[in-house]
Amino acid sequence: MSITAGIDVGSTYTKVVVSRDGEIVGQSLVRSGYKPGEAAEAAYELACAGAGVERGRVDYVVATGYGRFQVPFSQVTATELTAAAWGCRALYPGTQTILDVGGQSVKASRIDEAGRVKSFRLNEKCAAGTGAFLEKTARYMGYETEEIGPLAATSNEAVAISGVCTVFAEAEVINHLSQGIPPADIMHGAIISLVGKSVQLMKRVKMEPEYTLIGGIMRYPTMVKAVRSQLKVDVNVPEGDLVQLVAALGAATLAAHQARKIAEGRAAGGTRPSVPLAASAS
Amino acid sequence: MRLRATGRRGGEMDVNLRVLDPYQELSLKEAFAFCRDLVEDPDFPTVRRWRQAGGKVVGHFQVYFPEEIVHAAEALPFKVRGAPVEARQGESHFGSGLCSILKTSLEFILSDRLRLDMFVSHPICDSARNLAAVWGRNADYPCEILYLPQNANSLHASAYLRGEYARVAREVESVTGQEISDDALRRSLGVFNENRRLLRELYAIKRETPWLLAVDEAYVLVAVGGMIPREEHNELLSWFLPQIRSREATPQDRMRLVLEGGFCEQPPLDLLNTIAKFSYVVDDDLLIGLRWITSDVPVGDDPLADLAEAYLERSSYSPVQHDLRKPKEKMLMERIRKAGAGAAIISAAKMCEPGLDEVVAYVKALEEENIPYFVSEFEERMTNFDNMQMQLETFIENLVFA
Amino acid sequence: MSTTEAPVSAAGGRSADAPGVPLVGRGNKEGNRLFREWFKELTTAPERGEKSAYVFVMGSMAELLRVFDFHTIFPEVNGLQTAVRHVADDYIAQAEDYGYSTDVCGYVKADVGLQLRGGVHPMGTIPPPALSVYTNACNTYIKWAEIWERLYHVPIFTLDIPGTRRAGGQTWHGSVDFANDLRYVQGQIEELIGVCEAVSGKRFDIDKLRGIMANANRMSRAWKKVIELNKAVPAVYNAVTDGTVYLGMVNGFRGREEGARYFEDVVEELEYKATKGIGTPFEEKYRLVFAGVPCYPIFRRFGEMFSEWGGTFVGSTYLWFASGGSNMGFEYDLDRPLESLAEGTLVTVRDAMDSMFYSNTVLADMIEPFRIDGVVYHPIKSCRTVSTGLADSRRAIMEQTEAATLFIESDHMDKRAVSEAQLKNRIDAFFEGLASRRQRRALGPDQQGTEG
Amino acid sequence: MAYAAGVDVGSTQTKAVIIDDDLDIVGRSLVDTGASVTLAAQNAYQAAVRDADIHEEEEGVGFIVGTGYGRYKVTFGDAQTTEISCHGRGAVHMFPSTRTVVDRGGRDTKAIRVSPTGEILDFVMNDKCAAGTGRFLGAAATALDIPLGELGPIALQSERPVKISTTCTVFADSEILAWLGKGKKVEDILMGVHRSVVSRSLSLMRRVGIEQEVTFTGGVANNLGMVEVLNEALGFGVNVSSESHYMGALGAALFAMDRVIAGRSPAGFSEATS
Repeated sequence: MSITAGIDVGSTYTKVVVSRDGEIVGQSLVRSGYKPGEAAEAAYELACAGAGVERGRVDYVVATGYGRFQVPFSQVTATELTAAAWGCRALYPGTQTILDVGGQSVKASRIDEAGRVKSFRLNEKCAAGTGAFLEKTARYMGYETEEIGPLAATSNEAVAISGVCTVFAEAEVINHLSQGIPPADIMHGAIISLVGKSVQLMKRVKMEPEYTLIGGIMRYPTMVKAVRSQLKVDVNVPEGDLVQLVAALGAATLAAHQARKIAEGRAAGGTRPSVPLAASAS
Repeated sequence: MRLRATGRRGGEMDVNLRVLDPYQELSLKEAFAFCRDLVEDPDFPTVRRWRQAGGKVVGHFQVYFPEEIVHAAEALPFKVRGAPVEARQGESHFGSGLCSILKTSLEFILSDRLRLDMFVSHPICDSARNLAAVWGRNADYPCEILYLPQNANSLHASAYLRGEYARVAREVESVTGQEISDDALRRSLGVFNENRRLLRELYAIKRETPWLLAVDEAYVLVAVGGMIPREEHNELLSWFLPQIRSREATPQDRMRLVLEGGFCEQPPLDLLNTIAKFSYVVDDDLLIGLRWITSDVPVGDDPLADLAEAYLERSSYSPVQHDLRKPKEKMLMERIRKAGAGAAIISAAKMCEPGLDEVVAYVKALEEENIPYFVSEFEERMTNFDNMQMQLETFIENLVFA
Repeated sequence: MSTTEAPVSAAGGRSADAPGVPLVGRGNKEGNRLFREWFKELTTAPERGEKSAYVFVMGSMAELLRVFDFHTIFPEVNGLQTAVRHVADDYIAQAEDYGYSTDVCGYVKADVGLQLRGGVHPMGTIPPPALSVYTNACNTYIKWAEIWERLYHVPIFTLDIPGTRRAGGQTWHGSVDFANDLRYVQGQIEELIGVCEAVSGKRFDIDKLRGIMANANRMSRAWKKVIELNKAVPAVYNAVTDGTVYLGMVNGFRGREEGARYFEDVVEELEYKATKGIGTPFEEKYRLVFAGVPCYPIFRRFGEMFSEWGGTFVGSTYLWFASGGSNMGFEYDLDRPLESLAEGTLVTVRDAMDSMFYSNTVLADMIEPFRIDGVVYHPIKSCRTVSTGLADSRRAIMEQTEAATLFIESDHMDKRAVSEAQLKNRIDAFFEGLASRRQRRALGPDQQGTEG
Repeated sequence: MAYAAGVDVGSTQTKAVIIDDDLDIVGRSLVDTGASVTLAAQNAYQAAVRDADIHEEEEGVGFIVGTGYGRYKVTFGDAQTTEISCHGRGAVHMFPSTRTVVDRGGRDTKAIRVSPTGEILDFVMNDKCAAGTGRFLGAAATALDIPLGELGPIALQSERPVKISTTCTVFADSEILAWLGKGKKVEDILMGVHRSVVSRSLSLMRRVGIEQEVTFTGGVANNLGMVEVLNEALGFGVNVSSESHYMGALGAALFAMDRVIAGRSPAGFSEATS
């Protein structure tokens, strides 16, 4: 039996998954705030408590996400891309291409048969290509972030939104509203614009099916529908909250893999492979 | 100051002139920092010192230039390779969609940072060929294009190139007022052969004992050669090499990489440094022009012909030299094999058409040979390396965890 | 001026061959017809067992390739046709999916897209190459041909043409440097003949070459004249819009009797218009010269944005370099065909390069004789060969001459780099400036507008 | 007295200016553009006419020129002129030695190079991205809850400015909050914001070529902090007019006055705009 944990320290939320032999037995989600180390600590406590596991019983911890280096109790770190690959593979073993749409970044990556990240592209410089585009569009029309999904779901026909720049989109939105176009159709149009950009990123990594979509923005059914229709194939989307926990799950799965390697003596010396090497380099 | 009328450094120059400050008392670490400061100094103090002493300077743009010809005229060949500076004026002389090295190179003359006596470029790419004309319209000294043969497979290429070198030699003579004799050329070939030998040793260290020499360290040692007299570069390398070899460092279990894409615009040193933190770069094409000729140039009766022949027959490769015998992807595979590398980073300068074209072929070949790689873009002026670090980390993790 | 008012060709001219065809507008009509026929020929070439050579507009070597009965295929022309017909995006997207960066030339990507879909093109089906011959006049030609070598494993031949070494530094007979360049070019042409023989399985026939060269001479002579005829006021054709039709013919029909004849007819038409004072269909208020490559994705609109203001393009550097320098009117010496082919290739391709890299000199020379009011620079994202030097060349022109200048950027292939609204805004401001210049001049020195 | 009007319909605000034939500004107004562009243009024009307080016995406004992105929506106007020509004209009118104009509005930044005769030589603007525009400052004001007008003075108190790394306006607030979270001082963050905005406009200006004198126009020119940071970055002082917000409308009014005056002379101006 092995108990492992994955800590995903994101820029907004810190997520933890505790897993026992591949089963998720505990999970948590807390705001990262300005002290990611503390958030990781709190989230870890929470998840362990939820799993009914004492911290000392956890065999191996992998930290990932933007604050991965600030998790003192992790054995190894992995980038969110690596973690996402492990997480998607755990959920959908046939995954070859991953699209991760978050509020401040969008990542597309392709993984090979062995589960290794072969190539990836990310957009984090321009809000028009990230979830922030949807949040701002909603805001221009007087809606909250939570309302994006339900609002877009009522649309029958999307109106074209250019999606060049989030700030420029404001004029477009106002223009559409003044012409009496329903907010739902504008929201829908913004989603299609964002999906168009995301699919471009996927093409740049030479996407291959199966496709797995993750990230908070994928909670909106319209988003998933738009991706399906642009790719013209079905896509995997983790159910419910899991869509946000994939990286943490991946880190926990990777932790199990590392623990197994140690047990088999393949990775003698509790090896901390690449990143610690970096830390010691001078 | 001891002066003499004529001689190796011509005119009124001090034979003992050293453009480098004394570095022999420095620790190895300090000496590397000293070289890095020189390479990153946008005011080119070594070139200025040479000029102040009365020397002539011939600037030449990337990639390859037969520096021996300038050296034989007792002038300083200076490699123009852009700089990580803001092109305050250079920007308005070019439109958009162009690489950075064009603009920052032109910035030298627009900002009066550096005075040359002559500028030569080879039309390696469509932007660089235009640079020669742009430079000519903005400088008050001769600006020349050197047409290196792009049909390296023609039986007439070497005779043509010999003629072209003779033409450049005449231009250099008229700018420097110094006749270029065959004897002087042969002497220069000797100095450069020595330089090439030392650079090969430097790269051998990287290949055989990469823990002794990081990619950014090797880079500054090569780059400094483009801005000081070759005799001094030879002295410098001879001072460094034994010390590097006897450095105390333990080999670590790191990925051995080939870094490809630095044939023209140069990545910022901090980018190289980021790569060095995570891996061993065992070979690369950084400043390949200074290492273009891969073995000694024979010193015979017709030194210009020898030099021309070496350009075609004893040379490396780059996306901007066309030679049917050297398909670029095949050459890259050979570089990877010879260096015993297990992976490659394919990087192209932003907006660099030939570099970007080649990426497609490189990727295809790497896939076929099942060599792990990743592709990225860089710019000499970039300051944020997070993306590169994330790419590297992901890349390496995925090889290590599997 | 409406074209229907113009008579049919005058008696004694070529009207006997084409009865009832109105003289004015004949060149465009005939050009379009021949152009379509040419693509038909290419489409059906493989059925007849005929081979094709992929070549480029700067140094196509059509004269030599025709000796071996190769069809000449111009991927640049194929590319611009996809843009004009609004399907370029599809081809470009396919190449980008294949791995080519957004920053790579749109022509290259349109061609990669074309090759990946087996030659399917809006004008027909483009056969694959049996070989490719290209010069270094554009370095991207070389990178492009390397792609075909990888795709088709066919022979590719770089005909290396040393260009001008510095502004005004052209060398001619009597210079050792010219002799060195010429020897190199001639040596390569001899090597190329060997390659052509091997690929085509046909022997080189010097008399056939002479015949083709004679046609090329006629065309060059007429083409040079066409360019000069636009000194007429009003201009007898628009160098950007009509000019593109002519360019298709210059390249596609080089060395052919139809091509020679076509341009002799065009000269007849334009001379007639010049004599009668017939201009383009639009009022001519400002005479402009164009530097760069036209904006094909919105080609018609692009032209209108100028003609709506009364701007007529009377000249264009595009007509020079994209005709491979045949604007020089170089005529081969049929008594020594190979030597002359080498010399002609060297000096015309060199001239094509000069009209890109040293465009300020050639443009400045046009201002007076062509009565130019303004120079329009249109660098494009795709083509660094043409575009890189334009901003600086413009600075030089502004110092050298009085002409007004306009600098607008877009692309000749990639719609993503074309912002019609931005272009219009900038073009409008340019004409507003030209108008107020006129006003100031009309008011004379005492009343320099309201600014005092 | 004869009068002429210029109406500058911008993306966020619409400005109108009335000038007399001494070329002095006698009326001005500024309204939010909002959803109906034509209505905004009308409102702005009428407000400016009221502000000018033109007497009934006078000639009235002889010619109206519309400019700005919504110039074709100035349906009551007599002619349209691009904002490029108008900003150039306005700036040269105010500061005759102007060679470079930098205009920073709510959503766009323009750099214009003009000849000594006021002719437009070059023009660039941000057409794909709002980075470096007034919006960036707006985002900072919202994130820090400080009125827009106070940003400049606060920024000028900075001793150790932070470096803002994001260029996207939308990501600015999260970066600002992150700096606050790291305990950075408000003035240091604001200085970072100002520098980031200036560095974006410098790169636009460099593309047209920076020649002295430089005239800074647009609403953002009222921000003293911005002016100071720009001066520092350029190494010399820029011209700022108290009418900087109205420069486009002023230019349009000057073009309109050309027509009024030309209408009086037999020579006419048929060439000008057709």
